[in-house]
Amino acid sequence: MAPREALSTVLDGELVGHDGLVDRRVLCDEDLYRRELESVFERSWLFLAHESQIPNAGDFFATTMADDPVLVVRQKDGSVAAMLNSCRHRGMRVCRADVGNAKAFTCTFHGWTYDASGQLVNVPKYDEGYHGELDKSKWGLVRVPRVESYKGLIFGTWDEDAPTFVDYLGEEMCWYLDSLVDRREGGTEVIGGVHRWVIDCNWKLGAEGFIGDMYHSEMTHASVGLGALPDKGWQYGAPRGHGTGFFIDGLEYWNGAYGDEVVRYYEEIAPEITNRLGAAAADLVSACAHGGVFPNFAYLTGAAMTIRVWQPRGVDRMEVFSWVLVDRAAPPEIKEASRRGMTRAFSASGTLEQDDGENWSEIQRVMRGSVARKHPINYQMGFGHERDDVPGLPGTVGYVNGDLPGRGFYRYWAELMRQGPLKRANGDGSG
Amino acid sequence: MAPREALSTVLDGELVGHDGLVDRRVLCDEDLYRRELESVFERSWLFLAHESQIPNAGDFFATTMADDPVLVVRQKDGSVAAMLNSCRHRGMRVCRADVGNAKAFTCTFHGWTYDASGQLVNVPKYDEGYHGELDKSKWGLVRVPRVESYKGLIFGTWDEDAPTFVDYLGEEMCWYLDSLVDRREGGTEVIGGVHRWVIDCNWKLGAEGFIGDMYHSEMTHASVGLGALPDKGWQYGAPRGHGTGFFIDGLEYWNGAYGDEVVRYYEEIAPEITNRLGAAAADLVSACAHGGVFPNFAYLTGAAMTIRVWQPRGVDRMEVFSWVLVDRAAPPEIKEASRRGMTRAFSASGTLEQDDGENWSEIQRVMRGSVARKHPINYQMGFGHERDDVPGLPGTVGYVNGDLPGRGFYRYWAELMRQGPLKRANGDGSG
Amino acid sequence: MAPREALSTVLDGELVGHDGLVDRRVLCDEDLYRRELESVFERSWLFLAHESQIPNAGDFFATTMADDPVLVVRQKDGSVAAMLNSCRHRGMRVCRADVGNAKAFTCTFHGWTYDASGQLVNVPKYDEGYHGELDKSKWGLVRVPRVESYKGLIFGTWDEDAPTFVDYLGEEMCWYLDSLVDRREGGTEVIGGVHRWVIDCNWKLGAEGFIGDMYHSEMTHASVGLGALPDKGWQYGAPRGHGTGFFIDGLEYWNGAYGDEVVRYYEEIAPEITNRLGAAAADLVSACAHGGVFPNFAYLTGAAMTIRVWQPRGVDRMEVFSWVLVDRAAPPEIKEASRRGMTRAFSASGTLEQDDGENWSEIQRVMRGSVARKHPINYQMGFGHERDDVPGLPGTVGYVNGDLPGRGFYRYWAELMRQGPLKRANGDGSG
Amino acid sequence: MAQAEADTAAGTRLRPADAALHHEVGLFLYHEAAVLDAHEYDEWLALFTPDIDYRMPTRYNRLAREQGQATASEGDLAHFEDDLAGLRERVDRIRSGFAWAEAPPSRTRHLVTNVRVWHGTDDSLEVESHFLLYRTRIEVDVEVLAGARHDTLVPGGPHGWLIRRRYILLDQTTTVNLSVML
Amino acid sequence: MAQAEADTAAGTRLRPADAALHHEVGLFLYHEAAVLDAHEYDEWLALFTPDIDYRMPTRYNRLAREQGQATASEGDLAHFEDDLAGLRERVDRIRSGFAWAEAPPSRTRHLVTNVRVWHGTDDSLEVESHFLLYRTRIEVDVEVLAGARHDTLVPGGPHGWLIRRRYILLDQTTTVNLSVML
Amino acid sequence: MAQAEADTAAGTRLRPADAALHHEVGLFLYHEAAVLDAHEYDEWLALFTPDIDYRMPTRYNRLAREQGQATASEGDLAHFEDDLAGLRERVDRIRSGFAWAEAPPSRTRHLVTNVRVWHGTDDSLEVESHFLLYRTRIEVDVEVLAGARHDTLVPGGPHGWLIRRRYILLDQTTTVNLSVML
Ligand code: FES
Ligand code: FES
Ligand code: FES
Ligand SMILES: [Fe+3]
Ligand SMILES: [Fe+3]
Ligand SMILES: [Fe+3]
Repeated sequence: MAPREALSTVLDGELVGHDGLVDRRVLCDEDLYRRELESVFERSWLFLAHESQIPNAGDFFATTMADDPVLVVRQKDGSVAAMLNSCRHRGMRVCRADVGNAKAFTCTFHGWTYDASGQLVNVPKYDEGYHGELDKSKWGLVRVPRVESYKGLIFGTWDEDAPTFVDYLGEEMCWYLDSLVDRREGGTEVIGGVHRWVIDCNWKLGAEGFIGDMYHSEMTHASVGLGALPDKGWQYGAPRGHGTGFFIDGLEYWNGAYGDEVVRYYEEIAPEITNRLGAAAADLVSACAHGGVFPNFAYLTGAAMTIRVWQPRGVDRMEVFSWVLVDRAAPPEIKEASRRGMTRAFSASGTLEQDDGENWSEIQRVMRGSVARKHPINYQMGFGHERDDVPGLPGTVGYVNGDLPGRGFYRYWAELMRQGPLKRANGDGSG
Repeated sequence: MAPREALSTVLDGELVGHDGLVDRRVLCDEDLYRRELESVFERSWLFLAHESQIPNAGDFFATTMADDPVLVVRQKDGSVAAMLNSCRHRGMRVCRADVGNAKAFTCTFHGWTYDASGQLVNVPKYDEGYHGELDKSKWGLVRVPRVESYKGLIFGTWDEDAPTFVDYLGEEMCWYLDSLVDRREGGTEVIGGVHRWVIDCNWKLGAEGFIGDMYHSEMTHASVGLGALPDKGWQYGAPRGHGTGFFIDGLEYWNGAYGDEVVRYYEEIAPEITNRLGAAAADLVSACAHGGVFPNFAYLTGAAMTIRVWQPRGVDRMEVFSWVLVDRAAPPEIKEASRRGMTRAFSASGTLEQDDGENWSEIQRVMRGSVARKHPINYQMGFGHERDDVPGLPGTVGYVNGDLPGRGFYRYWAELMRQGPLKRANGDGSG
Repeated sequence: MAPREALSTVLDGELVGHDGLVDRRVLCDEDLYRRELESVFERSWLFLAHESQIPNAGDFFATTMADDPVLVVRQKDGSVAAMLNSCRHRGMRVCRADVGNAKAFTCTFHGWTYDASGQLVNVPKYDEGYHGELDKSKWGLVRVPRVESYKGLIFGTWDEDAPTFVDYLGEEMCWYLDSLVDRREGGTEVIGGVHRWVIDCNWKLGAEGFIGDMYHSEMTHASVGLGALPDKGWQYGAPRGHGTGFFIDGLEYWNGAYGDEVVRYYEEIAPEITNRLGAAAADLVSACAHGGVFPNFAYLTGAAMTIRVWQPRGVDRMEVFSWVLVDRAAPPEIKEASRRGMTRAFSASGTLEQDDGENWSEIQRVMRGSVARKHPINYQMGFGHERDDVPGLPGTVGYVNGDLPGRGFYRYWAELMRQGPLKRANGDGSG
Repeated sequence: MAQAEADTAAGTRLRPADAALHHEVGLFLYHEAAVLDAHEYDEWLALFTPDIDYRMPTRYNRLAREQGQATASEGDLAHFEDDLAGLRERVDRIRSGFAWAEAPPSRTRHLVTNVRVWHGTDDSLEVESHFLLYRTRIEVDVEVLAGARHDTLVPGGPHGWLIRRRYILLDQTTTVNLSVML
Repeated sequence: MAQAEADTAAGTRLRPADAALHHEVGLFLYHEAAVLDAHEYDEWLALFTPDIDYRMPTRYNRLAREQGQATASEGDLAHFEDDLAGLRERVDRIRSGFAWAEAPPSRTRHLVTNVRVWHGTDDSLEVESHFLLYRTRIEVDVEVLAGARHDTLVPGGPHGWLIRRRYILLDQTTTVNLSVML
Repeated sequence: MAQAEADTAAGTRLRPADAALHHEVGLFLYHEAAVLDAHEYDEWLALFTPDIDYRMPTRYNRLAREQGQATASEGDLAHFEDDLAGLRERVDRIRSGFAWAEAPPSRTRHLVTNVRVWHGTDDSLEVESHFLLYRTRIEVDVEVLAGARHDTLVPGGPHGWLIRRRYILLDQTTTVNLSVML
């Protein structure tokens, strides 16, 4: 990017072209990054936590929405509240633990205390210092105005006028996502703990990868001896940038990855899936499906499941939060097999994960100069070959090895970037 | 901040409101930081060193004015000169020692040599290379144009048209500052050495904290068992952003902190203080007083004393230079008690210091994203309850737990930011 | 620099004055750095490798042009091709080795494969995924459009309309450079391996230093006991910013540095040099000559020779790639003496090298604040004393201790900066 | 005290080994570090018993009163939790030539310090040590990981001992790509 | 030679301890590191004599000819200068639950190397060692401090020795928050 | 296996030294580190034989199949390749007062770990160790270098042994200013 090239000039150009080309500056330009924090992340539904992480009143999980620290807290009435983890007085982080249980959060700087819902309940020297004039009801922690739970997945958004989460997903994506969270009676739960690690790359490399890139599997993961992957499968891209892709008819592929028992488990639950979601969903689950909800939630479903968030940490760094997901109704040994299998494959030490990270971080590094970043990257695979007539599959789909969801991801991203930040009253004391 | 939002737009807005709210971007915006180096630091009086650090001709102390390296050198005539520690030839740092004694400074790159006053006295190849044409009198080290010593404290400013240091302080603040530097005959001296450490936070968190924040003491320093602090006290804020705050009637509080001997010492010198500065000053000194001179000089007075500078090192980092100050006339055992006590409490390993740093650095870290930084911080404590009728105390004061000096600090800061950089001839060879 | 001061305002000003003063912002301003990547580096001939590094077909050397990764590959027909080391699909670095031999480069992300000339030769799922519609001939690696070899030195440029390398050098500079690469029949070769290290300074400090700064030698390198250097010598500056400087009559000086044998070697080859390049060249080579080709190639010639590149790695960091060069016709013991001598003196552990780095990195560090960078640096040495009548020496020259080449370097740099980036079709798929 | 700390401190109630055994165990651990740093993975695998239990739990920042849960328990997520087949799979992977995260390989240096040895309940030894893993790769990147290891050794193998259990207490909560062994 | 360097090198004129004693002292220092890293502060305090002199002076960049003053002398500012009451105060503070700089606590790892032991003038031992203190906390922050320690040990305590004097020569001039013990 | 790795692993075919010798050699290396960190260069030079061969080759990222060439061979460029005169020249330079890169001096700390000793073919010893070199200077800059050293010791000198050959395998390919000794 030419230095100080006005942002508007850049945005008027074709950052994301109709020809399937994407300007590499979307991955490495600092100004675009600052703008996407506001235009993309503040307007979107962001994953916060899984319900099973915080079962009891006072249970909290500290996460971030993009790079803003947020506390997700189970309330006494069983609901979930999310709030900015920053004291309204001088801005101190009110809770520095990753996870725990607390009745209240007392700021360590001057001692303002907030209850589990974020209400300001105690202010030292309230009478002598503030002369009783501070309106405590206006100085509670900044609440995330909209929080919704979708079958165990808790999402929140800063945009008070956002559509409901289900509308945001769209009916089609709901169906695809259900193959992750609603395939069995009782839904899902996460194994205890979170895998967290950093990768020196832009968050979109992870996000778009899980939304739309099955194509990399054979080459990137050649080391684990997957051999030739199934050659049948589909991918779907939603209007709001979500997407998924999956093989069909790839069950035997799991023997190698997780052993016989998960294959047997799948065979046992296939009728239940068919019953709940239709035969197409059972097909989809039978082999590995990748997917993601725009902008930065991702998942894998199939014999074993994981959910994760790509947390932006600057234009060239992300932090991954990753969980292992299991059917609540699965027998203990299947949960255990999932736990060990996903840890081996998809954690920081994961035998598949490592090589994704290597590719993403080197893509990032290559753009330090001025020439490479001028050459757009290619999302043309399968362009013009979309179909909407595949039996059982909602929406417009394409061949599993394709860029259909990737194009959709970047198109929607570009649309939000052009719309710009939320209009919002700024600087008032009302939270 | 929206990317590339023009600085002028930001400055026209209410970074520092009349309602006691302060925009958090003043702490984390890179452009505001670059501007404050020029608009705030280049226009203000900055602390350089204590006279007792450099008693003999040729003694030097290497410090920074904001983030520019400066040498403070005792001259043969006993005066103090300060100069940019950067060779006029190609810019090399001419002295890389922290402290020492030197007759001259020879640049290690090409050997230009400057005397202790900064005059260029030797240029290798002057005849063959420069043909004797370089006007050495114009290429001395860049002198800090104004240097003044106030009762042992040496300050300098880049602004040739600045008011005198005493006028800059104002009559009222002089009186408060005298409780640090003029409480006994003979004035003060520093213990040998400097504590230096870095904290990953904006310098204003330290500066405003020492100028106006007594309020944090009970909570932040709860670990050292201070118990309930005195409930009487005042704070003062000067028009140019200086400020101080202090308990009165808190003498017994010192027993815990420094032991009986410093309490006895204080009782012994109280009459002298009263005699020199008035009974109010003796009261002030009897318990801990915090204070600071705008922008980045700070001190504590009371039974034990420290002076320090918050050196900016980027928008999100500062380096603290901290000294232990003692009355020159104090007996050796009191000086020793001060040295050990202040080291234990207020150095990098200090039992009080550590927790200040934790709060400040977490405030900084919380602002990495885009949401938290949009919510202003609160300086409303005691707003509208200022008084100017407290016997013995000059100026407008408020209750010790309050934000009066903090509001003044930010108001004056904002005024300088609006005024912008010094107009100055640039690029001439005249230094 | 005032924050957000428009780049155009800066460029209209006198960054590089006609009075021999240079604005220090050219060394530390981030925006100027981003602009110089495009305006200076993309328009100039940049050193890639020495022919002797890649003798056989498939031999490759991975380097950078400025901060863009480039592969330099020996082709089957003996020619040399250079190409951006970044996959055209999603941008992955296609080769992560520093050096080696390869028939093809297979991208580790999705498996696109390029042959040694950069042609895209294999695309997985070409039929199923791309429906055979991707035009492979348009998606080869981005080739450096112009690559030329000058007596063993391989240079490349991104500017298709650039003059030939010889025209870029100019006739005069060719003659000076020949004292490095053409002093003996058979030309030169490099010793195996590359010294690579980083210095935290702007690349121009290295570049201008080797192009024009003999003046620093006595002071900077005082530790190695060079004693007084010869006092006769010249320096030359080319219109396009290249330059060189050298002593004459300094042969005995080599005894100390490399021992008798290199002196004897020089005496033996002096007639050959005279014969090939003239007596003046033999004089030049007899003592140490420094030199550089704009922007970032540098060399030393004389008894021992080195070539190097100052690779920019951000505004305040460079990575040095350095080779030891020898006459191909030199006897083995002279090659060995060169290898050991240059390693001792001019590698990361080099007894001369280290002190250059100390000066350059401290010059950089001093500019962190706002004041030092406002004071221009001085290139006035020998201003107005240029001559063009020195027998045997082409072009306008000056006394060896002077700033003639430095002024030329910065003048040409400023001219390119004003011209701005190459106009170039951007974002097309044609590479 | 947290489970993990209890675990690593367990040895303190056991009978300390003598100087000779400390020396022997030190050499064994240095040998292990050397083969690992030289990428001699067959040698490395040969240092474990067939029933090796190799694990490195995740860790968390917790409230003061919840420090006992700052290290993940069994059944929660771990960074490593391998049996011998699992370790061999990692090694085979690296040697496949397709493990891109290690191609070109990291240059690692395992610094093993603070070695303490106790006799276990049988003829085994309980060994605690601190480690620092220095790792550089490709360009100028350097990562430094640190932590403690609690190994259980049993007699056997050409070097006198085999590792039956390795419990690694990494000091980080958030890590980088863990493509190397500790 | 600077006071500090003289100090740390003092032992070299003393009679070296034998291998057995080196082994014993090594274990003692490793034990200390282990309890410190496990935040077992009572155990840690029990390793010092009642008259412990625990100090870490400040250091400076000085001119070549003033290298003798590069480490602060007694009477100048120190980073630490504690007696037993002082150390106990630090420990009590950390355990108060209100020491925010250590809540949540740093995860530290003391790597103790280069241990050398000499007999003192009485039955004491003079011990030199190098250390690296690795510390991570909250997010991905890592700090690495290094330096040398000169300890004087005297017989006593359940571990055979007690520390009577600890002189720490930290390598940094400018530090970070020193909320941990070295 | 690469030349360099072969080189550093060479000792493994030799007869291991006993515990006493390991102890002795450890002390010798710690002494060396101490004098180096204290800038006592005469002491340091006295630890080498007159025919010392001191070298540290450059290293490269290579393709998987070319790992054998990842460390430079003799005749290629090295970071250090000094004889005694060369080392003395470096020392004299630093002490000249004009070695700006070391004025003011780096504060270094050599941490020597993983020491293993074998008997050589004559009365020499082959010694492998890992090192971490911590270095800070002027401001808050810290650099950490790591690697392995393969030393050949021969009997002699006041400390019992002299270094006849030092082969340093630094882990970095791209370095910083190497103005310190390893
Ligand atoms: S910042 Fe939280 S109470 Fe003041
Ligand atoms: S930079 Fe100081 S003499 Fe040249
Ligand atoms: S990025 Fe190279 S094949 Fe996809
Ligand atoms: Fe993948
Ligand atoms: Fe405080
Ligand atoms: Fe030089």
